[in-house]
Amino acid sequence: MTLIDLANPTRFLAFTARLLPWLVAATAILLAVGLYQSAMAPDDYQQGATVKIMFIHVPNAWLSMFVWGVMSLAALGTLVWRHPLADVAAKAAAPLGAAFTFLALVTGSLWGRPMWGTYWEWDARLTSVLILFLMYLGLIALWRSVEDPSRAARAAAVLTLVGAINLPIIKFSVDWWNTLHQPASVMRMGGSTLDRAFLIPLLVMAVAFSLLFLTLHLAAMRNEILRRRVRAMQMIHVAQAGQRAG
Amino acid sequence: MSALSALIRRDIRIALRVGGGALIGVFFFLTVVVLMPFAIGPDLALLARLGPAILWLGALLASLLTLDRLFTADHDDGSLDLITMSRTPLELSCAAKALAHWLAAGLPLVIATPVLGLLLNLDASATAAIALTLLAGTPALTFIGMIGAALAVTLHRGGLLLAVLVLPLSIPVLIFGVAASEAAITEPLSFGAPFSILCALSLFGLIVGPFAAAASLRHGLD
Amino acid sequence: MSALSALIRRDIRIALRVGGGALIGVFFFLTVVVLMPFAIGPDLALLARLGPAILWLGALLASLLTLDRLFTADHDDGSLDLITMSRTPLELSCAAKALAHWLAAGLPLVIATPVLGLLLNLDASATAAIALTLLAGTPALTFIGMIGAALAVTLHRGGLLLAVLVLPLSIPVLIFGVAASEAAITEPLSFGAPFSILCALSLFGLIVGPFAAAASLRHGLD
Amino acid sequence: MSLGPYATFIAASYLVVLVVVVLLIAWIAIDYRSQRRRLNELETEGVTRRSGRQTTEL
Amino acid sequence: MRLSGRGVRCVRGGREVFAGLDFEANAGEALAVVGPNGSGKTSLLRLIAGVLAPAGGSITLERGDDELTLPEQSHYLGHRDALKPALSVSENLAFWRDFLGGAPSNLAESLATVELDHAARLPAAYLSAGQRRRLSIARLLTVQRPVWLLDEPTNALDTAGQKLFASVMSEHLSRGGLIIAATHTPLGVTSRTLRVGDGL
Amino acid sequence: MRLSGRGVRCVRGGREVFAGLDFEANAGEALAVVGPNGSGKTSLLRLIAGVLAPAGGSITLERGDDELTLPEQSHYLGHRDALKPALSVSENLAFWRDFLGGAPSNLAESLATVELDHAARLPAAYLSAGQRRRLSIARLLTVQRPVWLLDEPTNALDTAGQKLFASVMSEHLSRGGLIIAATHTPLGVTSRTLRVGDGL
Ligand code: HEM
Ligand SMILES: Nc1ncnc2c1ncn2[C@@H]1O[C@H](COP(=O)(O)OP(=O)(O)OP(=O)(O)O)[C@@H](O)[C@H]1O
Ligand SMILES: Nc1ncnc2c1ncn2[C@@H]1O[C@H](COP(=O)(O)OP(=O)(O)OP(=O)(O)O)[C@@H](O)[C@H]1O
Ligand SMILES: [Mg+2]
Ligand SMILES: [Mg+2]
Repeated sequence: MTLIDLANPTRFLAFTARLLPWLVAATAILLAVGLYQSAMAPDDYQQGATVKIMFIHVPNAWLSMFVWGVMSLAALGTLVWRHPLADVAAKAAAPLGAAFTFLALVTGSLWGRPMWGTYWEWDARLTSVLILFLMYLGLIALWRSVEDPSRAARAAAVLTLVGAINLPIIKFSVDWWNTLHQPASVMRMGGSTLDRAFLIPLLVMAVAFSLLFLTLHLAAMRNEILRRRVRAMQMIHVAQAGQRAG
Repeated sequence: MSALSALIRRDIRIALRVGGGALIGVFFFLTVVVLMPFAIGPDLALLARLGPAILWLGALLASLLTLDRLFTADHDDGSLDLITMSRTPLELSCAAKALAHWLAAGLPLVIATPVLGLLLNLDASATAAIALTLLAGTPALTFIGMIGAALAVTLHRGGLLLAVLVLPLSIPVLIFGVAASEAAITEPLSFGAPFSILCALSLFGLIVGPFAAAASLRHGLD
Repeated sequence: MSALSALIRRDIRIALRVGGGALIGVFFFLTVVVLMPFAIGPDLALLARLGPAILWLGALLASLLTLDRLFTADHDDGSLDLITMSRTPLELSCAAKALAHWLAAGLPLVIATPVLGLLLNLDASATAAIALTLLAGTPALTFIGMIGAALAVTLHRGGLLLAVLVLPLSIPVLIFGVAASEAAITEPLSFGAPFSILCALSLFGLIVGPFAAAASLRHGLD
Repeated sequence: MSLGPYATFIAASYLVVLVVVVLLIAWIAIDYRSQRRRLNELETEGVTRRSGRQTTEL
Repeated sequence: MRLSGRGVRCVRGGREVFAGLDFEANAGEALAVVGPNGSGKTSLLRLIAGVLAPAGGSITLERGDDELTLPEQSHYLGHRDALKPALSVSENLAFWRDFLGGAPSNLAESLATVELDHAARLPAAYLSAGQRRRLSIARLLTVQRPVWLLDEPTNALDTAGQKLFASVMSEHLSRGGLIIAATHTPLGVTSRTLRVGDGL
Repeated sequence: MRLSGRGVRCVRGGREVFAGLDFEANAGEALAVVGPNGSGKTSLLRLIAGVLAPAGGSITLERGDDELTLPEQSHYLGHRDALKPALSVSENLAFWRDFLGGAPSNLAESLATVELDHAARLPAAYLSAGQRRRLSIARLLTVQRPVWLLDEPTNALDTAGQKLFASVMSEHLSRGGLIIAATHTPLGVTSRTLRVGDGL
């Protein structure tokens, strides 16, 4: 099966129907392994047991940015190839991205309290993640507030791409901001190179969460395709009623 | 009565549907607050001190941004003609529209204040005080702003001066709102005085606003 | 060329005649600045230190306030259809409209800055520096905000949603604007770096804004 | 496995992640059910999707 | 019931549009206001509707409801159709019914009369020009008002729609209603003609 | 010059309005698009004008100016008249002349043709419905475009105005222009008829 074939929604539905069970199984196994390993991981000599938060915080933080990347690719698909499946991919990804960003924020805060003594700091990275979260919410609001999905898709695509250009700028400018006002003081942990004892559980969890995203994304895309079919059929229903009346 | 409730329900429904009204107002509020540290710097003590002003400015802006089309939208599509002709007194219709606007755009701001207070490092009592002053003061913003919104209908033939004359009326609200919130934080005993002035301003707006708006609408149609 | 200048002249003329634009923006700017001393208290040194931040925040919010009808007004009366159909590339028309908006609403803010600097107890050189950064930075705000204004047409809804969508994008401008102004006051030698980044951001906005706006308008008409 | 003095924070963060992930899964599953149900309803009402559409259409 | 104007004078934007205009219409009668573009037909209707104030003369309704003013007893159908694009067709109509105080139940019926029942759940933004006009007409049917002020009511209506509207009007007249309509085309019901702006 | 459409399909708001529509019009010909309300006349004009994208089929202009797209060679006259109330009549017209690239001098002339010369300095907000329509028509005269896309152009025009517009149209046709007009009333010039929406 080629990529072109997959672009056909019906084939996409059939293909993902076969793929999803395997994905679910793989995700579940990897998550179980990751959780076990992180439970078994030793305490850090500086952070003690709180280092365990890292195993969920970092994958979520990575995913929060990765999902925006996925949406940007989909946005290109929408604008350049005008492909409805790209719209679907972008729309399905937005709530997932928002959820991962939310988790990065919450787990980070919960980690920050024991480490820094405060839940929230107007620090560079934290603030840029908060802005990312706001942008996800704005994007979801945009998707929800337009009736016609293909119109919404194009508007959202423009915004996603503009936002994607902006993300590195935020990150980069935020360094300037920080050096001007206060010296960088965060995101340190027992040395910059991670010990293998932490690295391996972290990587396993990262892969597990990525698989989780992939699974949820494909499932959400299927839902979205079905939703559009329902919508199209309702429209036809309305038209047929009109025909009978007129 | 049922006419007014129909009007309120319609306006709220439009607000919620068009651009997500309430939620978006809150987003906007949130974004303004998030912007502050970027301008001021991540100095938590300073942020806490500026907190009331930031929250009040955000609230003012969030209400202003949507208020200017309160009547012009209805004028442009002809609804206002029918509203004027109807059996409901125009003053009541104006008040109903303002109330709907406050419910859809002002109240959510009050409700969102606690979350924003957290971000600005305000303690619980300060946050509560600010929320209280916003609850008492945002109706004044809406009802005074309504006069400007009504003038905007009259003025589409020029003469923006009047609209600008109305804006200054909202400054006292802002000043007493901030003053009351700060009093609540620094010297709780003197909270009462500015707060009661704020309430008085709101009452004043509640009465004057609908009459002034209706008067200017009556003369503004053509 | 003459098509673009006709568009610019028309938009400026409407802004000046119908009003709102320039005056309301400046007025809001003034309100923000006047309010700050109330919030901060009579600490002149602190006021001067926060000066750049306050002025920049005011300018950012004031440009937002008037931007949201940039394209919807033309859409509602059908002008946008004709503009899209014309021989002038839509990107250029968008840029011309944004330029007109900046001339009518952004430039007055820059001109008003010296007066407001006085209120904030800033010395002459600091005021000049802030005015300069505003001059370099407000075009970026307008051109980035334009994207939101264009999305408003697609979405059939104006106001806050766009402000929310676009506000995060303007954060870098705010950061470097304030940084450059503060550098000019405290350590004049390091003014150049943030200032040139600010100019770069404006240039960047100048390019991305019209393209993004035109793209979303093309798909947004119906 | 002892979690030290900050056990609540660790437990809370794992819990939050768990809750959000479960909510996501539940939302997607429920959404799937309801779309399927509405599709079936429409089909039993005799509404058909138009044939001869382009392959890229949904 | 009798609607009459005596020596009505209209000034708009500082210019006199017409002066010394006399007219009258009785219950069951339609009055077609005709005249060239810019002669003041719309202005006259808006004077009667009370949204403009006359610069001279008087407009009175005799034997109507004494508790109510003339505008409160009138329907005005203008160029701008008072529809909110964000609301659905039936929501729009329901709002005007509730706000103007119509009977609660006849919503679907009037939508059916104007042949918009199949579109009841569409947002009004999706309507074509003629469909919008039909929806405005449904408002006249949903709420009872003795006086109808219509400004070029058949604009944008297709031939079937014009016939339909003619029957709606004659039904209204036969129930003792009163119609004043500005128009450039034949109205479709028997009517007297009031000519404005010939002096201009 | 020949404007033709093959198998044009239009989808709006997710609903198919029409499909498989074929039409053609040659230089010097007028095509009247007719059909019931909501059948897609306006949509078709907007497809041709390029402000809507077709969901299928193609619309081409042969033997036109090869450098320019079809929309760039067209005038569109819709329900919304692209006038700014704050600007005067002549300022409005002058703007469109400059923006669309018309010849510099013929402004007063086209205002005189539509009989608006006496109102040239009034703000457009003061115009009556028919006067606004006349001002829109003046735009067609001020800037030369071979293809005219007209959406119920005679709406709101008085009888004299309709005659005047008929002569304007036949003048345009005789110069080799091309007109596509959606209408519910006779167009006033000899035209072929394109019927949309009968299938629905
Ligand atoms: C609300 C608070 C927080 C947020 C929003 C946040 C956000 C992020 C983000 C976005 C990343 C990915 C950065 C990248 O890969 O470039 C990250 C990574 C990380 N965070 Fe946090 N964080 C927060 C709090 C914390 C705290 C309190 C700690 C520990 C004391 C921490 C430790 C780390 C570590 C160790 C990494 C991995 C760094 C690496 O990639 O080498 N974070 N965080
Ligand atoms: N903006 C829109 N979004 C979605 N659907 C629309 C939109 N405008 C019109 N429609 C739908 O498209 C169909 C055709 O509309 P169109 O305006 O082309 O009709 P028309 O033939 O011009 O009708 P009329 O004679 O009333 O002017 C209608 O059924 C209408 O409901
Ligand atoms: N809002 C206004 N302000 C000032 N003058 C106006 C206004 N509206 C219309 N006029 C002027 O009043 C006169 C009458 O306008 P009116 O709209 O009543 O004409 P009409 O008979 O309805 O014309 P039409 O047949 O074009 O609809 C016109 O000369 C017009 O220029
Ligand atoms: Mg008229
Ligand atoms: Mg039409």
